[in-house]
Amino acid sequence: MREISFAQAIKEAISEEMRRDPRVFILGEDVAEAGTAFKVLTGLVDEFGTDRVLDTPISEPGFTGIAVGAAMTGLRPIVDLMFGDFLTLVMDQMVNQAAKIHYMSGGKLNVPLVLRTNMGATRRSGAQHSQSLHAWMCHIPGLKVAMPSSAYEAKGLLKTAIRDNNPVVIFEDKLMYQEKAPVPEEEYLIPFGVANIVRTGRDITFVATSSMVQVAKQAAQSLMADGIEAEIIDPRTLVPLDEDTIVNSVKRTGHAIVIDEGHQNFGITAEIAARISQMAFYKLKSPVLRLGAMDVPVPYSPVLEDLTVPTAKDVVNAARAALKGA
Amino acid sequence: MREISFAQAIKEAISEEMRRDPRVFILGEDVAEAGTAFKVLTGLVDEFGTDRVLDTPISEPGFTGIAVGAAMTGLRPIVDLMFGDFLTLVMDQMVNQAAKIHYMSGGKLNVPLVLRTNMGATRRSGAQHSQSLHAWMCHIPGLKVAMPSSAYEAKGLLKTAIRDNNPVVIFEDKLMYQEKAPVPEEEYLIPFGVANIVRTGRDITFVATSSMVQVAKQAAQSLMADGIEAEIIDPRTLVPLDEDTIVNSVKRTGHAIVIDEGHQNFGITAEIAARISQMAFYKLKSPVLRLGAMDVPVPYSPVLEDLTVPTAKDVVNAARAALKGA
Amino acid sequence: MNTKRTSNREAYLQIYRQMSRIRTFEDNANKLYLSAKMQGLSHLYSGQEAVAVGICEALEKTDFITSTHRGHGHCVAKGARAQTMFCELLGKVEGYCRGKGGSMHIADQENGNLGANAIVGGSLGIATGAALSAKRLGSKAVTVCFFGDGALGQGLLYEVMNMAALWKLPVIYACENNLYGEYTKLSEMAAGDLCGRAKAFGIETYEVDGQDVLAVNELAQKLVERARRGEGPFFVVLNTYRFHGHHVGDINRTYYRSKEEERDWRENRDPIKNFGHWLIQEQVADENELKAINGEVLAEAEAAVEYALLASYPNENEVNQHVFVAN
Amino acid sequence: MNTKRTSNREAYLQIYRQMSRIRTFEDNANKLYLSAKMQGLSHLYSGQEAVAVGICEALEKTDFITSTHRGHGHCVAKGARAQTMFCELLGKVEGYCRGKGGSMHIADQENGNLGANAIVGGSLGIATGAALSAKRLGSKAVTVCFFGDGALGQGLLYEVMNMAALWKLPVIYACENNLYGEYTKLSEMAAGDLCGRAKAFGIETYEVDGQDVLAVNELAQKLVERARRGEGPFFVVLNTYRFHGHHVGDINRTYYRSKEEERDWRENRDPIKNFGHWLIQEQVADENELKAINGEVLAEAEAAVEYALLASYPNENEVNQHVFVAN
Ligand SMILES: Cc1ncc(C[n+]2csc(CCOP(=O)(O)OP(=O)(O)O)c2C)c(N)n1
Ligand SMILES: Cc1ncc(C[n+]2csc(CCOP(=O)(O)OP(=O)(O)O)c2C)c(N)n1
Ligand SMILES: [Mg+2]
Ligand SMILES: [Mg+2]
Repeated sequence: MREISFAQAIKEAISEEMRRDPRVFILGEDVAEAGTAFKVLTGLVDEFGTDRVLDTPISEPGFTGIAVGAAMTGLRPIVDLMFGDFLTLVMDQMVNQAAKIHYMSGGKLNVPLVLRTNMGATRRSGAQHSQSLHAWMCHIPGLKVAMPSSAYEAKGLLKTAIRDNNPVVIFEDKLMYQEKAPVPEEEYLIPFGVANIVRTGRDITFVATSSMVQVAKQAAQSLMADGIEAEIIDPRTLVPLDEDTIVNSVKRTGHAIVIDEGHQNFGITAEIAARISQMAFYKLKSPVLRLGAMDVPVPYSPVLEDLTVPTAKDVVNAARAALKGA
Repeated sequence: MREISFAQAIKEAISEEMRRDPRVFILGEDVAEAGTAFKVLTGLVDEFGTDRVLDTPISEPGFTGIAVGAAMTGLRPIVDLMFGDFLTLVMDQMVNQAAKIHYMSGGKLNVPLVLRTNMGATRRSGAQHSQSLHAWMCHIPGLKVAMPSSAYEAKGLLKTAIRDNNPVVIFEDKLMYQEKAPVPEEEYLIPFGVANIVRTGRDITFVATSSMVQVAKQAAQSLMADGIEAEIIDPRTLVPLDEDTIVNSVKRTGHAIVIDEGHQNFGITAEIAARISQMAFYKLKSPVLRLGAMDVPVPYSPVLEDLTVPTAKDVVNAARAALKGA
Repeated sequence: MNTKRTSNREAYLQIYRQMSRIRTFEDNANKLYLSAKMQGLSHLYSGQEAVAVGICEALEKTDFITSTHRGHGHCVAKGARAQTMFCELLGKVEGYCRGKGGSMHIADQENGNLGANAIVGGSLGIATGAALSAKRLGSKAVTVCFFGDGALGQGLLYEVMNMAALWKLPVIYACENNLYGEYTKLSEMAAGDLCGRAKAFGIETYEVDGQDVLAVNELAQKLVERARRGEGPFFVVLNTYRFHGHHVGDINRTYYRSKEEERDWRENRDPIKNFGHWLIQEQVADENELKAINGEVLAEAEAAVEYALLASYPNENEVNQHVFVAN
Repeated sequence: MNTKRTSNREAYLQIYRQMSRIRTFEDNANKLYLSAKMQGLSHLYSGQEAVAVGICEALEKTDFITSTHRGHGHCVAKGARAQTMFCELLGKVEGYCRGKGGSMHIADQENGNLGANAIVGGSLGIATGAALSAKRLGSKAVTVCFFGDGALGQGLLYEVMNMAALWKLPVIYACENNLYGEYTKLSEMAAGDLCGRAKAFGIETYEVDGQDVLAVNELAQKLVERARRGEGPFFVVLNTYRFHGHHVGDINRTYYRSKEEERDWRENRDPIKNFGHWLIQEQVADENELKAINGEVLAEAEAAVEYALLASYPNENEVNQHVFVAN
């Protein structure tokens, strides 16, 4: 199968959906001629023009609010939020408006909106350009949250998000944009709420999101030396969450580690670990372990920044601890 | 001991600290002559004047940002955010600025700021005036989070918050403002990170925050009929979190229920349940159960709104289930 | 002159009736609150009727409005039924939002009301986005964004006005200046010049007496028509006054505004009373016709309240419906 | 005339030296990036030196500034040492923020620099708050808030300008208009009139050639002095240009701005070159003196780079220090 980059996959998803549905358009800072700051959409404006690939001023609350209104009245906007750290600026539009309008209107109004943004540290971008804030969005009823872990997921999940009639937030790991993966030529969609069993194994379950799926894979690889077979599950969407697939795996393996790049405290590893601990209680042979980003603002200095994100080594050590505990 | 209301306790805390330290001041909408929308600060302006009890325009991001700058340069602001739902508007100032400045400056700059806001539903205020969004703040390194459960805690925690050299967010349950409780005349402070064992019991541990402490108490009361003795722990601050007191209690009782008024999914019950499940793993006799607010925008209709918040009955049923499970 | 009057007779009486509907709706809402039959917050529109009616009578059903926490008047003016509104205020399933929205979130999509909003300035983005849709879809719909003077404090306003101006969107920003935001005077909340805040973005601005329904309507007709032609956006300051407190519970107000000031506005600047006098003086209608209209309106409102009080609440299973729409 | 020149000789040469320091700092930062010795994002200030220096030379050490993602120039101009700055850019423990902040977060509290900010407009509130402190504490300190034309898109600006005007705060909003926000022309980002956006709040506004360091300095001296007397706030648009790309990685720029435009600014509107010519023409200094200054500055910068490259990184245990300050 052909291989394309995560960035290309995103551009393909958007191009295909924009061809399919004239109501779909994208707006944000430097999305048109510049093709976004990460050059993800280079050339998109040439096909669709500046009416549908709309450069905005540096006004995140404003253009997100405009997108909400456009979504309520017949368009299907994709909001491009350059850095996930800027979610701080659009929370009112996403949380008090977009997430609640369908419910508050008793089902009369819809907000078919996709917010594309990113996450991920170790890019030496400092504390305000390195956060992974998906836990916030997961906490809000009315928002769906997708976390693609490769070019394949990125394309399939984004296409599904664009066709969804609800507000969806999709987090792209900015360090994966150039990573290539096999992506079929033929059209496909990835349904929300269906986890992907990345790797099967009998001994321990790794639940990993986004770039942490790669980390989990490396860990599983090295654990084979100890004869440990890890099962890796990528939830792909956190809202809705495929609890059954996760819990059933842990019921088989009896051990679980949850790995995510958001801060560990009060982050999404807590929710997943709590659900596993409750639903697989009588099958668990060791405590569910959590590996999130260190609970510090992301430091600039490379030697410090690299310490803040879970590594394959951390996962291996956690797995050994869990299995020794058994 | 004399009894005063939650609102009076807050006003006393602020008055005492403003007398003690001329750098302390409060700003927000209608804090001066109006004494806040909830009439919590009635009369404060008469003692301290409009320089230190500062009415602002309806500009939450602006006055919170101004407070951050004031805190960096010698003042000690208390930001009055009228509804917790408006946190959506101040996230950048609190998260990208206040929470990170000390760390990003390598320890050179401090932000001694208190953000006072509220939480709590069943006031028939609709989806945008009823949220309990403390989980967001707990997720951010650099912010401390306090959750007073009575007038006594409100005064002691707020005084500690005002003296703290870090940004602190304190969530007041708006339905408790008129509730009275014994509060000593003498000055006292409540240290952060020290949970309060509200009630001792051998059979099951309830970890409850804010108004849910009352709910837990009612539940414990009715469970006595079944000869069940519940222990109730009020963490009082979620950041820092007194994990030891919680875990040690569960190690004794073997059963735990975590109760909070924030949305259950990806909320603070997840973090506390995950920690208990991990740290008390070998002593747990039943799965840790979680009771958070229903994962729906808060509906206006009274008959629906009352269904969204955990009740004593829910806690009783959960406790019976947990103990039957044993 | 007089010919015009008579030719417009229907329009004038419709304007009068709509203003009367709003006043009567609010009087009844207030009664419901004071008699503890209605819970929660209600922000009454009484006194500002000429703004909502003067503007909405210049709009088509297919045009959009966005509203505020003080939204009953906009909702009535855009064509909503009192009965369905009272059902919403009482949390009944027959309400515009099945009782799930309440006073601060009434939306009436059929009539183009995209909803009240409990976030001050919360609908500024929505209104501007609706205008973007109209332009992109070529629907010719115009959107009017109602907001209070207090919303001038929200930075969002300046962000969206800038984009509306850059993109020439068919939106009219209608700032209802009733002199107060909650319990604070506008002068303590807003520096400088209100219209200047829109002029800076190259937006054409107007100021009008919000108690003079004909002046408001005349301006609205002109601007709506021009916005339809693609000459928008526009910004209008409408000077008005709320007769009641900030919300139904705001009874003692003397610490922020004087009884004399309130009396002056109620007695001399009541938009309904004054328009009534004008109709009679211009011989468009006589005392009795107006009395009749008010009578009909009152009967309609009381029937609506009665119906709403007896109407049923949503089923408990609705509590987790409408979180997401099915695809 | 000439007497003034000579009497101000020291001040002029200091201005020249400071501008030269910034240019040289940025040239070396660029080298570090291109030679892969420095990671992350760096936004170079070259071309805008007259703005930072013209303003900061009018400030006392005890006055405050807030800075932006393009902050090296402000930092140098407010008195920072190149060595400590390079240490920060390279993530070394001797950096102004112990390597934890980086290029976009350098703060130099001793000299009143409250910090660069990676959020566009992120320091608007901070600067206004510093001005509130100065007023409340009676310190007489003035705060200058530097921000780019792109930050005009952030609603926060309008919120804080309103409060600064209401409360008469000693703050100067210095808008560096370099014609672009990232890869987009200001004309596509901003409708209407820039100064009007502050005038609307009753704020006195000025526009000045940001390439003419003496014009900037003269205006700055006047406004700083008036702000100190409590006559603030003020708003200034400084027209300038960035010589490099948006950040060090922005190499191919022709799709958003032409080579001709860049050449014109570099050749005809270089603030350092032009000020040098003026110094010579006015006989304040001769060619060789300026050469000497540039030589000293270069030596200083190269020594600083060398030192920073060899300096040590923070210990790993610093990673979770400074999350909270001890009470
Ligand atoms: C963002 C936000 N801040 C504060 C409030 C609380 N609040 C509700 S109405 C109001 C006053 C609004 O004044 P204005 O916009 O003039 O409308 P009016 O009530 O005068 O009609 C305030 C501060 C809110 N609902 N939303
Ligand atoms: C809130 C926010 N939005 C977007 C960005 C990404 N970004 C960084 S610099 C920049 C352009 C800023 O332009 P301007 O303010 O004119 O400063 P200049 O780069 O021209 O000096 C943008 C959009 C950001 N850092 N913060
Ligand atoms: Mg008002
Ligand atoms: Mg610029």
